Amino acid sequence: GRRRRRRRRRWGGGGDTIVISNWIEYIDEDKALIAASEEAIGAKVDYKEDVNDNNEYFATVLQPNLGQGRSPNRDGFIVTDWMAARVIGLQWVQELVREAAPNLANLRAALADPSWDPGRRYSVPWQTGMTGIAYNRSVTGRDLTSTQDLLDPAFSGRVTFLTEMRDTVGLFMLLDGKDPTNPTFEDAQGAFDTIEEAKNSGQLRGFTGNEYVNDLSTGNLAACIAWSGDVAQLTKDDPNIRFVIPAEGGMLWSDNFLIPETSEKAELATRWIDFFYDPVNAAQLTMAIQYISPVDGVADELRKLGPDGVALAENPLVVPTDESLAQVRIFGSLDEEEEQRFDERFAAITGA
Amino acid sequence: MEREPAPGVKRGRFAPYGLLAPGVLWLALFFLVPLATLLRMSLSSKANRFDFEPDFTWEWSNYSDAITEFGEQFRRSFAYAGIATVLCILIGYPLAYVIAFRGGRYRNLLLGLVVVPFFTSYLIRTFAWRTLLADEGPVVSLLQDVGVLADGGRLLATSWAVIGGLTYNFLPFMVLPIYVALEKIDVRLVDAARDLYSNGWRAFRKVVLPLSLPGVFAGSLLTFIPASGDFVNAQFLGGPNHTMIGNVVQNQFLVQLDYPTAAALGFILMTIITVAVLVYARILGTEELV
Amino acid sequence: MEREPAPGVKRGRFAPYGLLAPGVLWLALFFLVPLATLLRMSLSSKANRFDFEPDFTWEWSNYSDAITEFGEQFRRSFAYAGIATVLCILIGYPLAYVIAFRGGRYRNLLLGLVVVPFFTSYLIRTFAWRTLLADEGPVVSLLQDVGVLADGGRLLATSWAVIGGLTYNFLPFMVLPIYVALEKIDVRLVDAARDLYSNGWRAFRKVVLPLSLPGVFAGSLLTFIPASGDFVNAQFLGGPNHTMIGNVVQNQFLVQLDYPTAAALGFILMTIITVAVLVYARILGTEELV
Amino acid sequence: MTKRFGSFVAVDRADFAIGRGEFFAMLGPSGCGKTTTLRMIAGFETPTEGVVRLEGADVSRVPPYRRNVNTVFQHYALFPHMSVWDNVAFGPRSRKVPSDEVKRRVGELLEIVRLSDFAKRRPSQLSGGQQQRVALARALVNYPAALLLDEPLGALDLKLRQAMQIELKRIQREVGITFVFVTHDQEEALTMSDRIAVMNEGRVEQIGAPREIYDEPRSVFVAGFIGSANLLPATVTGPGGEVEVGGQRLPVPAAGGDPRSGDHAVLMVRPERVRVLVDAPANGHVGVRCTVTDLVFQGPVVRVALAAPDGSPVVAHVGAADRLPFLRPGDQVWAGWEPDAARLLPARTAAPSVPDPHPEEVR
Amino acid sequence: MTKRFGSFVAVDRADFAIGRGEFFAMLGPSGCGKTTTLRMIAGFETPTEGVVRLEGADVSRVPPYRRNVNTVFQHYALFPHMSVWDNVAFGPRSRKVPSDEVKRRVGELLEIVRLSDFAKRRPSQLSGGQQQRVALARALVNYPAALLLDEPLGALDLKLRQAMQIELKRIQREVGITFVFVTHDQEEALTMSDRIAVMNEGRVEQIGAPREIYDEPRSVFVAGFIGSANLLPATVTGPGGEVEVGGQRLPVPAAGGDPRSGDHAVLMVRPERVRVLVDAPANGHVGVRCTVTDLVFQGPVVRVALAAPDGSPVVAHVGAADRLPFLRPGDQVWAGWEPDAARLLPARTAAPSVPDPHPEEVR
Ligand SMILES: Nc1ncnc2c1ncn2[C@@H]1O[C@H](COP(=O)(O)OP(=O)(O)OP(=O)(O)O)[C@@H](O)[C@H]1O
Ligand SMILES: Nc1ncnc2c1ncn2[C@@H]1O[C@H](COP(=O)(O)OP(=O)(O)OP(=O)(O)O)[C@@H](O)[C@H]1O
Ligand SMILES: [Mg+2]
Ligand SMILES: [Mg+2]
Repeated sequence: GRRRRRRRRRWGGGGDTIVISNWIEYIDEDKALIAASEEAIGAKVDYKEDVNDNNEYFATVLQPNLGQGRSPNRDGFIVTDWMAARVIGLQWVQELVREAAPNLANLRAALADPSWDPGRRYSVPWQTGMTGIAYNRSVTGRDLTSTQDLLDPAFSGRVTFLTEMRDTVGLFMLLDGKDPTNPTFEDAQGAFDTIEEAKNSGQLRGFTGNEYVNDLSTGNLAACIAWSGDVAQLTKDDPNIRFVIPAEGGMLWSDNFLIPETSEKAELATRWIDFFYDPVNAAQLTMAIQYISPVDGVADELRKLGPDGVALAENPLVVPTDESLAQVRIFGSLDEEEEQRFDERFAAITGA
Repeated sequence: MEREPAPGVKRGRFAPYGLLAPGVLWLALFFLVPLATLLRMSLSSKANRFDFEPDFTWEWSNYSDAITEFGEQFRRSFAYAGIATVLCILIGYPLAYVIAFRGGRYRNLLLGLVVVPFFTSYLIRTFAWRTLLADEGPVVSLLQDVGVLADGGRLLATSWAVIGGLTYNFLPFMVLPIYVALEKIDVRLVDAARDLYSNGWRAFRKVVLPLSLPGVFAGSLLTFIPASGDFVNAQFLGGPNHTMIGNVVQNQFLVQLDYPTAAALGFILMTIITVAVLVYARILGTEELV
Repeated sequence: MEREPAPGVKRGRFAPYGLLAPGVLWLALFFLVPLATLLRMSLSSKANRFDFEPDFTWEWSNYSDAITEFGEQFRRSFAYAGIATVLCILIGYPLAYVIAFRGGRYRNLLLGLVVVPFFTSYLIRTFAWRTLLADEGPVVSLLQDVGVLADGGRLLATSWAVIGGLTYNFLPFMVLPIYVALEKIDVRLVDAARDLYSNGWRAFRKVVLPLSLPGVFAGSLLTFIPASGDFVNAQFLGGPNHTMIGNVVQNQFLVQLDYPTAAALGFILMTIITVAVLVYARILGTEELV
Repeated sequence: MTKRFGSFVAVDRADFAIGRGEFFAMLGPSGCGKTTTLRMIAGFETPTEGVVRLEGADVSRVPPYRRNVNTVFQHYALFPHMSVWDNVAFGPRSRKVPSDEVKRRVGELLEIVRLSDFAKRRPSQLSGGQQQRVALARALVNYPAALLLDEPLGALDLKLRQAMQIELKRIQREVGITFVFVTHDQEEALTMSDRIAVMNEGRVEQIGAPREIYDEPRSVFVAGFIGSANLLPATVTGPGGEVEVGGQRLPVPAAGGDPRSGDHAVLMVRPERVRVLVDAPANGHVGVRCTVTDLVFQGPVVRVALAAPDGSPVVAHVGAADRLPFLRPGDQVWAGWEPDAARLLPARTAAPSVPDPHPEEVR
Repeated sequence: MTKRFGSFVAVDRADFAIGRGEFFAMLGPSGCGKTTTLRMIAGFETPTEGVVRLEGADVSRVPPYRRNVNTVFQHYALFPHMSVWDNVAFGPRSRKVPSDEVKRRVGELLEIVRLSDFAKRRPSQLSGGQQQRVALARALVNYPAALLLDEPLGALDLKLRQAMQIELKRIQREVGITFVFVTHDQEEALTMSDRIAVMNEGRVEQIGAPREIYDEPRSVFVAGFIGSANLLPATVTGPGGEVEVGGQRLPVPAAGGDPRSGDHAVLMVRPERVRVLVDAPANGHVGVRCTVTDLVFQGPVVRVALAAPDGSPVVAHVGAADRLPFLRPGDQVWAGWEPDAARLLPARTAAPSVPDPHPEEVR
């Protein structure tokens, strides 16, 4: 969840209402898009910004309710792909009502068929982003190109990785020449060992959420694993802050919209997400939050939105070039046991 | 409690002067510097989301915006923390009282029983409560059986769950200071009150209670302060309609990275609590307090 | 502190019996039920990762596994919490002392100055410390200037940052109970000690300190318990080599969803702290304590 | 009734009745159980054995606040968080006395104990004697049926003590309160009380009117404890009341019991009945030959210390008006007294003037 | 030196010197400032004005622990968390006395105060008198150069008090300690002390040897406060020391000052110098006609209360050995005394026996 400006809460009353959970600051500031979507689907939308963290959302909203067959009082929620994979596996969600959603065809082909939801029966991406390396040029004194550069002893103690296991492990699997799109625990051993060694040698300062941006911009950090959306903003103010997709490859993640199994308004909910797959609306959303849109044709619509739109359309961190898209991988789905082994090994390294 | 120096004693002429040094150091290091940093931050404005060295521009709107935007969470925080503090007093005072005055040689043991559950971590305690309050859990069944709760009623994801969790989690912070205060009371004073026609209740109200007020006050601070800033209980026991200001702060800091707003929230919190504490001190009787 | 009943007083014959009810209720509701739930959970085994209602199978391996796997975090937690508690005593006792004995009519104000910074929320405080300890921050520069810290040295992501954060965050939990205890001490006893050739320091050590031990003990509990279970400070101020058992618990609960292990961790924590507290009580002098 | 603290027997089968409106004093050495006895009467201690009856009813288990009895505590037990005024008003307010009546009574009592000007102070701002007076006022203000006073005037100077004694007597006369009084001031006990109980090591040794206790002590302990007494070891020589003291045969009226010839006994003579004579006692007086050892001026009297031939000390108090021969230590004189000034008491093993706690009492 | 608490003057220009090895008593009504004076000497209070000198050096700002002076506090101030033994051993241990010496001394002192069997108890398990004795032992065990005692024997019974007085005297003789003693027991003050200071409302009224204070009081207050005194309003009629009392002219030795004819004055006669005579006084005695109002038995003496013709009370203490005529209230008698038994004192406005704090002292 990622970007903010002031917002005003408005309360609608009466009629059909659907309840949607999303990450904070993941919509335009004054929620004009929500209002527009309400008009489009002919129902009220109770838009809750109550997702802070996948695990936390799972532990506080999904598991206590869906785990016991009870409604979480949501008609749709948005979580990151691995969590989406988990809830699909747990059969806590229901299929989208594709017939009601013609725009979903605009989904970028690369995202259309993840291993954990073949054919996107249950999920569609809300936004996506890339994981790569960010560095502060004025600290490193050189450009970085590879994940290997994070292990440069010159940056000892001034490097952070992400607490998001799939991002950090995925990058190092790529560095290790392994394929994270079909991960096995054996394949990941090398990556885990490298990460562990970085931690033990003091190379690594810590594992972070997105608070790395602060340290990166103040110079406390030389380099880190980072998300493209964050760095897009930083770069604008300080050209020394740079983001690269490592030569060995980066990761692509997506946040996905899902409908809980208990919802009785699956069709309305599907139509709601469909609204954002209209490239015009998708471009509006991109303008507002500057993440990578999963919708084809957004770049064209952006260019129609004046100089700011043009600038965004030219920004490879917002509208990635084909070759950078070719460099990123989606972390494949893990079965329950594999996931546990990954999580445990990673937790052992992060010290938790 | 006012304890006038004994005839003509100048308190603490005997205090080794060296003892002042930590105090001054503390004031500077722990009080002024962080507070100043925070104040400055709260009046700065960010150029954009990732502007981590916001300019100090006397941005008072940080405050007004925070209040209008999060007024509800503020109200909820203080309501929850206030009720939890009252409940802690209601449960903790009798507990401390029984232990201090009737514990005899089991006092250590009893005090232990109160404190031991809190040796498990905060999160685990909160989770244990979640099990306890679960829809199929013992408490809900009990309340449904006695008819307090409607049949489909639940406790989890209600205000009561949050308040209950806060009460449970902060109880030792209430019990221990009250115990320390009660333990020092000269029982002969209670004898004297009873001799003067006061039944147990009046003797308690007129003698024991006033003399134990410093403990109640300290305990209230130790309970109210962390409770009003707490985010764990609201997150795990409450629903999205029961978030407290701690959750907002957490979000501003960790997710939004909006430090000026977070700092402003902190200052507003501080101001309100300070006022609340002053009012509370006056209710308990300032003069009696120290 | 032992306070024997005055000649022949049976303590608390005057306690209204009704006061016992909350105690019993408390024991049942807050002590036994959650503890039993937790114990059961800690001895259960999960069929698979998403088995949220594990079977109770006397799974003792949960304990042995937890100990072998997280021994380091346990050690670290207790070391950090222990050092922070000692620091809190070293800083907090003089503070409480100065306020109680030299505060005069400014006692309320001074006490306020100690407590007010803690009215901002826990997270904000921790973040304020992060700013304070940043590599380019005032503390690091100062320490580098005086040569305590090497030029490239830093504080953030070291043990010291975590310990410092814990100390800062839990200081009022130490100051307030000690203050409550000190405030009740009869200064005439100090006069007596000074009359008997004790200089300020000896009078303090032999009279004030022993009489204030219940406050120190209560404060130590209130500091050590939450500090040893804390995860916020380690997460934001420490590095990956400074995680504490609270972080492990959080991870087990939120990420691994391994409730049995988390419960076992809680029980181990509880056992170790109980032992530690008993040892501590013995060091302070059990008999003297209550 | 009996009271034990653990295995320590603080009060041992004390058994007495106190009449309504009586002024009853308890005397006894330090630690003999006076305070404990009072506390049992007041209801702060439950007797280990025996019962306490108030106006016929067994109140052993009645809580203090339902006994119409007030106490002035040895340690005052003033409420530190209340002003002097509030301390005194505590009792009446507990009983829901109307507030102007409370005001009147408290004002009156503060007047009596001369603390009207100190009404607003806290107890800790008062001197010791002032605190004691507050304790007194706090008990008296309730006009209770019985008032238990544990050394209520001990911290007051003589004049104020006398004034307070007079006030207490007056209040007793007017209100008819029963007073039970612990004091170390024998003059106080002798002047004020209707009856005196002399306690020793938890036991009541003698109860009686002051004159009776003073003139006709029933034991060496009582004789030695109340007032001063010359206690001369004596051997009974004849059944008619003749004893041998220091080699001399003296007639003596026998005290209770029937001493048999050859019994060891103690002859008691009060110092103020002893005259110091240069010549052998005549006209009905009897006496023993002594050596002067010391002379001490004591205000109204001069205390002459003498030694009998067997070494026992004999003390004579000689009034300033009695023309005393000029004496120096070493002078040989006679200590004489009228025969009815002496009393014969049963001998006891323990020295009465040393109330040493017996080791077997403490474990 | 002067001490004020806020605007309240507790001690007002007290100025005296105490000689080395002296036994110095302070007497005065409750709240007159005795404790405050002692506390200034001990160093717990800094005088608001003036200085305290110990052996010549100004110690006003020297902390108590560096003054070789010990105090027995009026409220004992025993350490509640220590046993009796540890309480007593506190001083020697502070001074790093070797531990077997500590053991010896503490044992000895506990023996002296008769608490050897109570060594392991906590102060709260002792009776009032036992606590006081612990306080005494705790101070004495240090053999200080000066010992300040604030009513150290007030909670003890007469016998034990006398025994303690003897011990104190013995210790003083042996160790040469200077004793400064506050007491309400006049007999104690008169018997034990080398000099006495009589205080009133923060001021020292008279300092002198006991006999001097008793026989030659310099003011009505002192006369009335020490011992009992008959104070008869008198008018000076002649320069040679003749006064008119109750319509009668009596010769009298003038006390200090030079009373002029017509001055109002007070004639003081000690009750024990007053004889109750059925006939007019003869052979050198003088006296006034009185009416008997009351007779009280007081142990060694009978107290005869009389009223002079002008209504002033006259009290006579008649020894048991003095053959007293059988008297009943209402009888007309003579109160007679030898001329040198009376003293003429300057009249004062304030009634001396009522130490009422003046309202203007308290604000
Ligand atoms: N802390 C104080 N604040 C105000 N007044 C005080 C304080 N301490 C003592 N006083 C007043 O000072 C006066 C002298 O007190 P002090 O204790 O010296 O009397 P004292 O002669 O020892 O009396 P007592 O014989 O009753 O013990 C008293 O009137 C008392 O009320
Ligand atoms: N709580 C207690 N525990 C053990 N012994 C006690 C306790 N209270 C009193 N005693 C003992 O009981 C005995 C009687 O005590 P009490 O207080 O009745 O004496 P007292 O006659 O009032 O003496 P004093 O004249 O010294 O005040 C004493 O020897 C005392 O040490
Ligand atoms: Mg007693
Ligand atoms: Mg005094």
